Amino acid sequence: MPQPPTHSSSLDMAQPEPIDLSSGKYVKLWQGPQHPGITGNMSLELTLCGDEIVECKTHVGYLHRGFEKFMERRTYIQNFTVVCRIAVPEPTFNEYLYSAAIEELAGIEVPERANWLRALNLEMMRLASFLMWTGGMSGAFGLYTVPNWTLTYRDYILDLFEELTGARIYHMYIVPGGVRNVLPDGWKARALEILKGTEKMMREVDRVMMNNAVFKARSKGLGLIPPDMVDPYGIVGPNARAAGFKRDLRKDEPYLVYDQLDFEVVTATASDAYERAWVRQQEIFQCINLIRQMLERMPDSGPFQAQMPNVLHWKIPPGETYLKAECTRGEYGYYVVTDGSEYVRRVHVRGPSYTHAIAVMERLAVGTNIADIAGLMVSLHTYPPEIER
Amino acid sequence: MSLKDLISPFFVWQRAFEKPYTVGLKPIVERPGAPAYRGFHINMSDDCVGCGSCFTICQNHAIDMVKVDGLEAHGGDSGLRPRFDYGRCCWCGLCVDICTAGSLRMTNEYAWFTTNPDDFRFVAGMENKSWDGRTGGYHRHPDYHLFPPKRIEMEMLAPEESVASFTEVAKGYTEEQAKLEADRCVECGICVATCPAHMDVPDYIHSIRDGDYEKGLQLMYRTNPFPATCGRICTRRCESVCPVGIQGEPVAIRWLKRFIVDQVAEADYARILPNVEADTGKRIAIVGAGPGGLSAAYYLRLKGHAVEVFESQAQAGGMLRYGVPSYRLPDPALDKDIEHIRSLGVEIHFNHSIGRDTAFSDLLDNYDAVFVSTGLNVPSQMRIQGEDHPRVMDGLKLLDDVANGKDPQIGTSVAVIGGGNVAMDAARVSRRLGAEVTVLYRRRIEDMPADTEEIHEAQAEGCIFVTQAIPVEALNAAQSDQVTLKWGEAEMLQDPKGGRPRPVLQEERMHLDTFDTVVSAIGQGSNLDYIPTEISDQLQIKWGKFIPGDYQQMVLNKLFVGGDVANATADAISAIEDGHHAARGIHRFLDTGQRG
Amino acid sequence: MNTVDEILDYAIDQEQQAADFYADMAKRAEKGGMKEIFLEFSAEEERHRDKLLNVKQGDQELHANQAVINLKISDYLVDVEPHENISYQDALIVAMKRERAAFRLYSDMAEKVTEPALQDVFLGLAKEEAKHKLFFESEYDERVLKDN
Amino acid sequence: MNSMLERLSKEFRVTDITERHPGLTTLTADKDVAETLLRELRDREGYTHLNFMTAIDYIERGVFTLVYMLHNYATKSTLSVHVNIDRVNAEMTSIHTLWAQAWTYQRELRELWGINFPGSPRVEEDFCLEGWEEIPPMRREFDTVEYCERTFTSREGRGTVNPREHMAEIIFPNRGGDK
Repeated sequence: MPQPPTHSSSLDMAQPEPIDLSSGKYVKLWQGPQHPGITGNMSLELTLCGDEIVECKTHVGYLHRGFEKFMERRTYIQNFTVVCRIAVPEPTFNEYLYSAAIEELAGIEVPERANWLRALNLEMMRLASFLMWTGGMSGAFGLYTVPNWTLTYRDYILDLFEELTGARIYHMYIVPGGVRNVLPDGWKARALEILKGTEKMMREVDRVMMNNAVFKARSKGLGLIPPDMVDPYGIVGPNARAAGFKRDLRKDEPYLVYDQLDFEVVTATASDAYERAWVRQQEIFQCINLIRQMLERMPDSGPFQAQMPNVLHWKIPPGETYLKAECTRGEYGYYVVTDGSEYVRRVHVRGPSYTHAIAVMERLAVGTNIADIAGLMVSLHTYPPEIER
Repeated sequence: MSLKDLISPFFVWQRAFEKPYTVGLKPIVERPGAPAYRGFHINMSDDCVGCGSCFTICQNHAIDMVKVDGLEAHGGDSGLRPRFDYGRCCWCGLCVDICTAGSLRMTNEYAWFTTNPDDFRFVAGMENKSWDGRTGGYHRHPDYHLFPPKRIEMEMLAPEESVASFTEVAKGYTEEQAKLEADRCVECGICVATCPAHMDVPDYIHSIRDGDYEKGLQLMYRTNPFPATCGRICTRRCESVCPVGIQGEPVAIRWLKRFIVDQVAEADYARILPNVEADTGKRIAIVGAGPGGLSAAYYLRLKGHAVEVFESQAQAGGMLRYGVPSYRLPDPALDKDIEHIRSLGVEIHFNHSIGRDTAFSDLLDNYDAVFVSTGLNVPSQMRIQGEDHPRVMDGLKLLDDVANGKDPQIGTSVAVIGGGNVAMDAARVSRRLGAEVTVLYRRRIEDMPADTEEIHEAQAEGCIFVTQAIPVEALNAAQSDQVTLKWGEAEMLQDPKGGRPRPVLQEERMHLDTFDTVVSAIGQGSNLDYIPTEISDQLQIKWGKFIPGDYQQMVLNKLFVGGDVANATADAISAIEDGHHAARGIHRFLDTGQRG
Repeated sequence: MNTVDEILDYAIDQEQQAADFYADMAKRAEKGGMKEIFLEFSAEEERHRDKLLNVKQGDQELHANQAVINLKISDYLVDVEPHENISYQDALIVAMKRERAAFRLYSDMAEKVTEPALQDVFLGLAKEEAKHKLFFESEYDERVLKDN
Repeated sequence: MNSMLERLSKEFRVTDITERHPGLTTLTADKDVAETLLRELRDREGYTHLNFMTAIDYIERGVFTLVYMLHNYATKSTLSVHVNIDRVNAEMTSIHTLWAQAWTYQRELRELWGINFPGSPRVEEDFCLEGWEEIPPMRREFDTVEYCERTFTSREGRGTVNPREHMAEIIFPNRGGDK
């Protein structure tokens, strides 16, 4: 654990020398809004001097659908179908946090079995999301074999989701009050089988990507995040853990059933793109392990939904809460304010990408080679829709 | 850079010898969705009741409720069906979860190709689709609910307690219970069409959720001036069609109605409820102060007409007073309703019998309109040998005696013949008078016309039910103060023409049982003898009942009829509606001279 | 009654008499609505008469072996005398009893005759009356025994 | 925790201190002391992590409530600092010097709520809207349905029938309560 950061140095906004485009020294280049190096739609307005980036400005809004606004017009139950769309590759965290916040404000106690099923879903989601990221990360460095492997296994996990929840991407499974369904017959066995395959595949990824001379050469030292940058920039999750911060909400402020599970927080020290990738690789194995633990220990019977009021005219007393969970990118949070009516007064969704993809990215990009900008971006693991909600 | 890191990536080549994931699967086979996949919608149109809950819950207005060829609105079914717009649907399945009838589900079909985008707007279950008949797909898990399927239990006196007195059995909801129960309503309004009085059920239930009981009372009085009464003894047809009851228990509409009335003091009625309009100078005579007559009186009086009610008995209420025992409908509740009607200036002439004290034709001559609601007060006779035995009495007389505080002297063993509400009342009253009670009924329990709740309570209170038992003769018993009933067992025979099965006596299986009293409660008929033949000859009367035209009007313009004597359902709420509708007709007739 | 035609003539006459009886009751009935009921009964009997006329002309056949349900309701009811102020319950009892009597008559006759052709006619007539009795008994079952 | 809250209420006149759940406390601070309070919380009390900042529009009270969510990793406690500011000419001191990510939030608040943060870098730039000419859309008076109906055409052939009204029309046209 590094010393508490000092705030002086890191707070300076990136202040590049004044850029005179007419000098002919610079080139403006737009990366995105459609670009495989950006997981989602977002653009980077880059100013280059030669191969080197001297200024990076981010532009978001391509995915702005005004979720927070129109959640104020929909009933509590209707909103649960909306929130999953705020982070496409990881909808489950939205479902869980929204439901948990509503439950806290409405005073609903969720049955134990639902908590296990929720945690199981969250870990499966983490696994699927990390697999997709692994593909993206290796692809950004020109390794196109790994994405084929990881996306295949991600699809197997989506098969499991499809069986359990009825959908592959927008599961809409975790609902205020509990979950919508229980594990189908034979599901556990199939899940274990797929986990086994995923684990084997990930060991191969370890050899092909993490121990690849090209990958190492290009990612080591790239996008260095000094520890004293972490708090001022609100950096969380693997990005912070790779900088030596042993912070994981599952461990620090356990929710659902995480206090009953056995795992260690993964940390690294070099805090570059390679270490961030390494932390995520370790967390994939950790995730598989957690799912196995849960499959073994979760109850097979009992209620999975709390006694619910009639959701068609569900009123929740005035209150506010902020709940958070550790998603693949770190602290994901839902701030919910109710005013006693049938509609939520305010929802604010705190996604880690909000700072990772804008303030952090704009700073780290400066001085980076144009060829590595995609790798840098992916190494921060960002999802644009959670920025603009 | 280590050598290992250079070689390691070549590990990829190992995969070249593995079985590929995707290629090689030829011909390409369609992969079906998972068994619980949320694919295209399917609606079992015969089960759907068109309640529109799917429409209400849809977060993206992807559903319209639309009229469909060949489906008509009728009791318990709006005749509307959901039409899906797949341009807006997000396949969340909330419509499936909320579906009250359980008719809506999703199939695991997920591929649909068409050249016309308008095809993607379709009425599920009413148009042929390639996924019709698919069994897989998303459906609501039976343990997963978006509204509480079970109703809030009404607290009742324990049978051993209830049988010992005439105290009201149902204790009424507490505010907390009422709010929880009111919460279960999905506000579809299907019940409104079935309620004979078309009460604004969803609206007054809504007022309970808002805690605005005065508004609730106002809403109820729009269609029913007997809410305290109906909140206790209504036949509640509404509950039989409540969509919430299809997969769970219907909303306890009756108890909620009672709850609202119980929250408002009678003294506040005048402030809350509408007042009488300006005097019109018209006079209206009403025959019979039962629910029908008084309902007409209330709505006519509100319009400013002078109303006089003629009642042959000493108190108002008709069957509610003399036919319904006080453990179901205590007098104070009935009085609360009646007193408000009287407080508006409705005049009631008690112990005044039309035909005896005033000629029927005088009413027609002296009033601007006459409303007749004289009910069914003549007990049907069994017409078996020995029916005139002194220990055989009819159920109405028993209830009447008890209501008037007379001891009917039934002894300690009583047989009640019949399966209607009067029979159940007679049986339960007899239990309260200390008798062992046997109920004999020609058919089966499920054929009994009595309210199921009453049947269950009678059973709980210790009444013994002997079904498929047909009485054939009443004989003198060994003791002069007893009677021996000869009855035979019956077999149920399916009527080839349909209808309920009919019992057929089995002569070889006859029984003789001796009782202190046999109470016959097999039904009631009307007595229209007060109408002189020259008038009745002009009227449409069948099976002892009036056949009214629109607005309850008879061929004689001035004469309007309603209640048990003019409808087939013969319950309080229908009488109330007849009275209300006749009042509407009379007002219209007096106002414009128009016939219905 | 020795020929089929003679028997049918008798039966047709009986139905006509019944129709006349109800028509007469309709004229005399004092209770509101009873007129229409007796007129309906009368019309019902006229339908029976017309059916027998058709049988006689060979347009329709009687079926001696058809199964007719016997609800046995009228068997255990007391006799009722028709009168001006008769109630609809009693009117139905009168009708049921009349049909029952006719059924018994034809059944007895069927037992007495030996000629199979005649026996068939009587049995067929008995079945017809049984059907009429069922009609009235069903009415009684539905309207009078509503709560029972 | 309690001693800290006591001190804050004394020194910074913070009010409405409410524990929402173990680990989450909300409090309200005056606009003029807010920046100092936040700095104090960060530097002296260990609330080094700004989870997010956002606003709630209390149009009925004429204020925006700015919400600063701060977290202390050591004590695992979260403070939600509320600051009410006037809805008219809404303006607030920028905290981009306290947290390097704050300028993004302030840019968003400026665009979607119309709250200005003078001195905040690039606060005038578009955030997620481009060419937006309506009032800031997160304000309560911005009616999304009205905007959609005005801006877009809906698909033809849609239209729903209310079951209750439909049944009333077909089954009991002249009955029920007076209309």
